[in-house]
Amino acid sequence: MFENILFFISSFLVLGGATMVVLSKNLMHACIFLLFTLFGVAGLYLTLGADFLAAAQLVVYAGGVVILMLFGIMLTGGTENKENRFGIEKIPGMGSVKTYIVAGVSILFIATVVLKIIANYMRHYQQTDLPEYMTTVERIGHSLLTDHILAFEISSILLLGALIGAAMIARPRKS
Amino acid sequence: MSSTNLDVFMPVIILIALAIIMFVGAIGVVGKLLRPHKPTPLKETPYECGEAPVGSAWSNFNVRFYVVSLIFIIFDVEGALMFPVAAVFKDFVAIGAGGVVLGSLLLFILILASGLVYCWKKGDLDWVKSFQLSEDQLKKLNEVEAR
Amino acid sequence: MVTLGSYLFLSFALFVAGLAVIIARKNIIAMLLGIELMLNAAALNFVAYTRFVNSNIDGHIMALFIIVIAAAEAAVGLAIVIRFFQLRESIHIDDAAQLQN
Amino acid sequence: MNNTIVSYLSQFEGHQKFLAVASEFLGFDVTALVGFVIFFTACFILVNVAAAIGGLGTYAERKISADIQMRQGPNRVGPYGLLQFLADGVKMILKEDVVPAQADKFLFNIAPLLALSGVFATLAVLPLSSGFILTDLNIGIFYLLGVGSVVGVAIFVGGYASNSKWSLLGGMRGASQIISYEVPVTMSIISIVLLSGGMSLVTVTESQGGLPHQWFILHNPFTFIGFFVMFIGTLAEANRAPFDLPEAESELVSGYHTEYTGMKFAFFALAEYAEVFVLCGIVSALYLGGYKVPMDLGNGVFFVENLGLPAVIGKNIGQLLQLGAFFTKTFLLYYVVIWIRWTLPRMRVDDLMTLCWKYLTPISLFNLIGCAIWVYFFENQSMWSVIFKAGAAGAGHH
Amino acid sequence: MDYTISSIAPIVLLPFFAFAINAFIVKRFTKLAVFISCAAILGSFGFAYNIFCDFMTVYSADYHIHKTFNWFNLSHGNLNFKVDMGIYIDNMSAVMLLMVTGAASLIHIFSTYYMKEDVRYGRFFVYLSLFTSAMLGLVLSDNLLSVFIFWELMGFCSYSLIGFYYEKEGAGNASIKAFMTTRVGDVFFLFGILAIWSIVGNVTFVDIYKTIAAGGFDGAMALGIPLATVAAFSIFMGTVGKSAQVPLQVWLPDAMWGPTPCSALIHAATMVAAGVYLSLRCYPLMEVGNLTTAIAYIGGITAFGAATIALVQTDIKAVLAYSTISQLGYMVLGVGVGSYNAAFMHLITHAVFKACLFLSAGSVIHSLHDHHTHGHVQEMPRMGGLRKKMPYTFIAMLLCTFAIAGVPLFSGFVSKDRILGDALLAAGYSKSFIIPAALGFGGALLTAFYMFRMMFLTFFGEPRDKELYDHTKEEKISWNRNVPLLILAVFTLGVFYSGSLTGQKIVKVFPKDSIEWFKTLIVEPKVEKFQNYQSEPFAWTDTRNKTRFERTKYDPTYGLPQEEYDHVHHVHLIGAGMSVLIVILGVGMAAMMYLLRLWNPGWWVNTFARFYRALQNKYYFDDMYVKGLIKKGLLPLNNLLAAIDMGIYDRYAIDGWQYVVRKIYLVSKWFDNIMVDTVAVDGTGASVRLMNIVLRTLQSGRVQFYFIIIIFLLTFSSYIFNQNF
Repeated sequence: MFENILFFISSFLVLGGATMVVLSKNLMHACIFLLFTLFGVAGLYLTLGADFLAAAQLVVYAGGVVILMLFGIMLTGGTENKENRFGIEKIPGMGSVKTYIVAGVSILFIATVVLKIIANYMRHYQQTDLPEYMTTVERIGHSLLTDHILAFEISSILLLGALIGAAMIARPRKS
Repeated sequence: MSSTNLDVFMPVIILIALAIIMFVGAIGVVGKLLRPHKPTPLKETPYECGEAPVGSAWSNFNVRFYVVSLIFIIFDVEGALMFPVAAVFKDFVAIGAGGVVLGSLLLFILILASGLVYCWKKGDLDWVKSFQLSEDQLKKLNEVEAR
Repeated sequence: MVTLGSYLFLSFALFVAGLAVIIARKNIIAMLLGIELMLNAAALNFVAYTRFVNSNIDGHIMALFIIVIAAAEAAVGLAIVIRFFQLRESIHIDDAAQLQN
Repeated sequence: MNNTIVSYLSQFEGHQKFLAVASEFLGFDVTALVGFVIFFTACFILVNVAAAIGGLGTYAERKISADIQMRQGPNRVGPYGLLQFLADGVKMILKEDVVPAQADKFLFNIAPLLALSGVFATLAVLPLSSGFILTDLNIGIFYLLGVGSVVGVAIFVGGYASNSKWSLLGGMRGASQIISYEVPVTMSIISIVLLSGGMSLVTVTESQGGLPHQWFILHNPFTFIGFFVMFIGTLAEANRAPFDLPEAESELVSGYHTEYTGMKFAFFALAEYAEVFVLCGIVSALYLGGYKVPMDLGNGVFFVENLGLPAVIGKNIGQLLQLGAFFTKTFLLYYVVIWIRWTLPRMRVDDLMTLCWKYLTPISLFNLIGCAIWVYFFENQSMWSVIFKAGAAGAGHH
Repeated sequence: MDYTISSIAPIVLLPFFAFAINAFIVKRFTKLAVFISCAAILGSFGFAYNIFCDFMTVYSADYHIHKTFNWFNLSHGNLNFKVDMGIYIDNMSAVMLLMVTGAASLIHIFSTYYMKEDVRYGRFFVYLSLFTSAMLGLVLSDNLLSVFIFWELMGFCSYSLIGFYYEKEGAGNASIKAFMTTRVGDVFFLFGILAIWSIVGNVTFVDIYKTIAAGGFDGAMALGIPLATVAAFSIFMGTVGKSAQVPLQVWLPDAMWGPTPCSALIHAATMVAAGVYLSLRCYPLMEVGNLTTAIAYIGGITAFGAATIALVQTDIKAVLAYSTISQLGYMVLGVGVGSYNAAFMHLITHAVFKACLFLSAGSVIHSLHDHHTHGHVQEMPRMGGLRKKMPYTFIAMLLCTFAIAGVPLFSGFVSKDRILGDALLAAGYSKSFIIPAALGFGGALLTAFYMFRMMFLTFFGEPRDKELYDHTKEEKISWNRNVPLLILAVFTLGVFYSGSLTGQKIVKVFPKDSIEWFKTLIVEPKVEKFQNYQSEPFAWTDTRNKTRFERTKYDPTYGLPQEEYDHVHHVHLIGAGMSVLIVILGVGMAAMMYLLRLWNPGWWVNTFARFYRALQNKYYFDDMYVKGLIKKGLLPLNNLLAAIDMGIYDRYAIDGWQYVVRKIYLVSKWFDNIMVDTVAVDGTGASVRLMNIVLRTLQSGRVQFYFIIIIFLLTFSSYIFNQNF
């Protein structure tokens, strides 16, 4: 019962949030709606029994990525004059009717194919008895230290690379 | 490994719902009935210590905020990866595989700490970059002061 | 009844929303938001399959690494955007079409 | 099995009987319904308690500051001015809700809500006692970090939406400060998780003892340093002095909530005070033994077996003792927080960042490595037992 | 001898670790880095030799080592979707390993001489180590996915090494050209992997063979084309890109901008051979896909066309580059006509003599130092008479020239003439193979001619640039200059590979059976053999029972009935006779023109001026790609496409249409002109041009446009490959 309620709340958040991310005219609003969507996805993780992932989603996205995005918007978005020295509008449009039409056509194209594949898959899919919800922290920990230890270590190198690279790119320069 | 019923997450939802109810109730329902509503243009200008505000506040910001949040997010992700490992560390020590786990954990931390060291060396962690004055500049400064 | 299909549909909806954002928007940061949506869709798929199809933990690990990569991607992507903005005072995607100058 | 307040209550016979009777009467299984009702009631009580604590926090703040500055403080409303916060609340709700004309209305309205729900959601895992914990999630601390970080977004959004320079500065500062100090806090928490072998707050608390030398703060030298790192970090995360830069009234008027009036302002304030309470509780649970009562009185076995009290009463007495222990420690920390605010001057923003990135973060990383090595070499014994054993071994040799 | 993973893995890991270490220390400790690289490859050679010895001891055509582990598994129900990774060594890979490590070792040693004075001496070895480990990884791979990974890694190394002298503009351009051209093939390759994955559910070679044997490819269609053909074609396009076949051959001559040792290793001996190696591994797939005729045509055209271009080149490395393309064409022709063993043998023999030729050319170039421009001289017209100055290089180069030209008793004769014999045989069975066979023989004539032209121009006659000649030092034998050359030159003798002259029994120089190890051990993969095949888990210990592999006996008739065999032998004998005649003819013509100076080459140039110009401009391929397409042709076309782009994307449909119609008129006019002009020399231009048009269109620089295309293609391919739901 609670699972279903949680699922519906979460999917409402996901669908509504994602729709608003697509449609909202204000980038700041889009970012906040993205936050809601991410909360929704965290809720969906909970319904799937992935408690650790749900929390990780909150920690990394709500705490990190969204704030990063907000900072990025603040660093680039707000300015008084609408044109820069190249004569281009500084605050880019959030899309026009034309681009939305292109997007819609692409989506229709993909939807016809992918939904067909999903439907086909679901037709052949037999739901078996689902296992009990198990806590995942210990299993993830064990898995990270045994099967996926290489990925664990490499991810640290990835993060190091991202840190150094991004810091180098974004570092304020004098000129 | 214990099995969980999802019901344990119910309080979270209830608490958030309560927060929303409280917010809406206090601002949208009760407050609306009780509080006055007499907007004037002056009241609705942003407060700037009595001066009339010039322009919008939404202007470009210093990139230092971004660099800080960038370093943060990397460490945040590191934390997210290290939590489950830390949680099972004791089990591994108990079965005698602690050495390997300790090694990999230390490697993980050290690799990321080297990123911190890099940023430190390059001055990304300095909020205000200190500029060393050259000797000529110091001389000029002293001359100016002497005058 | 919540089945695998519902999750697949939700994840597809997320993916499509991200796709729409990327195609329709001309703002690079907005496009980054779209990429986050798409990455989330992929992670959701992994976790859903873990729950419904085979219950080993690998899907969760995969989703965890997707989160890691999303964070790294956001960091580097935004750094590039900010640098680009410093150079060209614009974050319009079509301004980024030139390789030089 | 995860502890929740429902599972705690369901161990009593009365609960089972009530379930049986009610099910028979209503004709369907009421277990889920009763669980929901219990949860809802408990949440409602806890929220009100938190709100009261938040309100009383403002009162305590004024009273203590007055004490420190040799003033009277509020003393008109109620005995010793105790009801001042209620009067403030009434005043707040009667104030006009002013929204700046240029503000981003949607974000302006949603920011206090985000802050409030972020803080309230953290209450779910607050380990008041071993039984009276709303829910003991496996991912307790991690969940707390995640939900708590929403407050940072809320502060940023609130500052941005006001479209006022002061607010924006405050919001930017607040967000960057909160995220910066999350790094040392996270590292300290990870070192505690290493020691306790679990992220659930009950697990963490249970792996400590009731007496100070069994607490994690005195477990080994690294955790001793870690406690201070964590405490400083929580001060900064809650925007408390000396880290109250986002709302530095002498520079930024009132920081990110300059433009907020009435109840929205009240909710921001409530969120802040409640967050201080939650964070103090978490620090006490992580380092100061949380709800643990000396001599294991807390689990009630003593009362049931030695004093012959009925199980219901004995266990609940134990719970009340635990509750007392928890609140004592938490309020002590709360007092220290207020004390610090009125003692230390505010830091400069560059000093703040230097402290975080150049002192606390390296120290906390060092602590983490130290704890890991400690766990590996001393097999998780506390330093007292290590010293005692070394002494005993030395004595044995001679 | 018994060995485990721990004696296989170091083959790849040693060079890789050398790379990983050197990448960090190369700036400070250049000499140490060079030493580490050389030591690593020598160690790798030791391990490879070990394995080779083991395979020789067992001496069984079926002997193989296959260890896999499951990388990830997405199977559900009866749907099979997984990726296994592992090591697969059979006789072919064992020989290949020995060849790669051996050639690479010698080239490493030679590089310590050649690159000594270079500014980026150390960095060269870093790239070499990475490249070698990638190549060895490719040889050891048991599945297409890891082949693809190593393939790309090699592509990257090749890119870095071609652009090694990045301060020269030509080098930078050449590296980009090589990278982009091979990318075309790689995209096809990836597509092919997807196609195979969608049918087989796995990407290991063994699973592909099993599926073929079980008839899994029958009836699988995608858009009306058999999926097997799609897959085989896509994978063969990978070969075309990597092995520089028509029409993607343009990158290889430009790759000579790199240092000569890297040309020897990468663009002659190993990496380009990897494409052919892949085709050989996927040989059953090519058969199922009915692609052999097309392959034979491509191989024949490449072999002949590249040889004609080589006739007029004056740069010594360019001659060798075109001869490489030509010889690769022979290998592909061998794949096409079903001459599996001979194609692989030619791969090996070619690697040896071509590595030696390039190193010798490097040795020549390095000692010719122009004091005016302070650069090395590569132009043959300024050489001549160098025989006396550098006798050891001359000997090595002469032996290799004998080999490549197909002089009897040398390795090139043995391998190439078996391919030609098989081509002749195939032409006898089916008329469609007549043209490839003829092209092959024609190419052989030209090969003999241009190789001896090169020899005569370089080493014989009077020195044409007296000053240069006088400045050249006398060659003294040294361990890192001549020894590698001479070792390689020794292995150009045919006796190491086969005892016969025609590849058949009767004309036997060395009648001992055991000398036919190459033909005995390396046999075409028969898919039926793999049906009940089980791979072993990826473990560090070896659990195989080696005795179950019986020693294979040399079968003089190759399992054919006597009558048929007689026919085969007859045809091969004719082929061998023709080859010998052709060699004599070619060498004779070269001698007449360049040694004895009886015929004036200028007369030929004047008589066939138009053809000569076409040759000098490499059949206008580069012009087609660069000038004709981009500058002249694509500018109006580009406007048109931009207009289409804008019309779809930004403008209203009616304006766009008007624009389109106007531009179509321009395009058709342009098309007529160009077609009339160039069709005489180039038939394949049109298809190439079409491809380039597509590529050019995509280069609008608009990220979102790229994105839409990616998404559409992804959706399209998922639609195609999901037919089996």
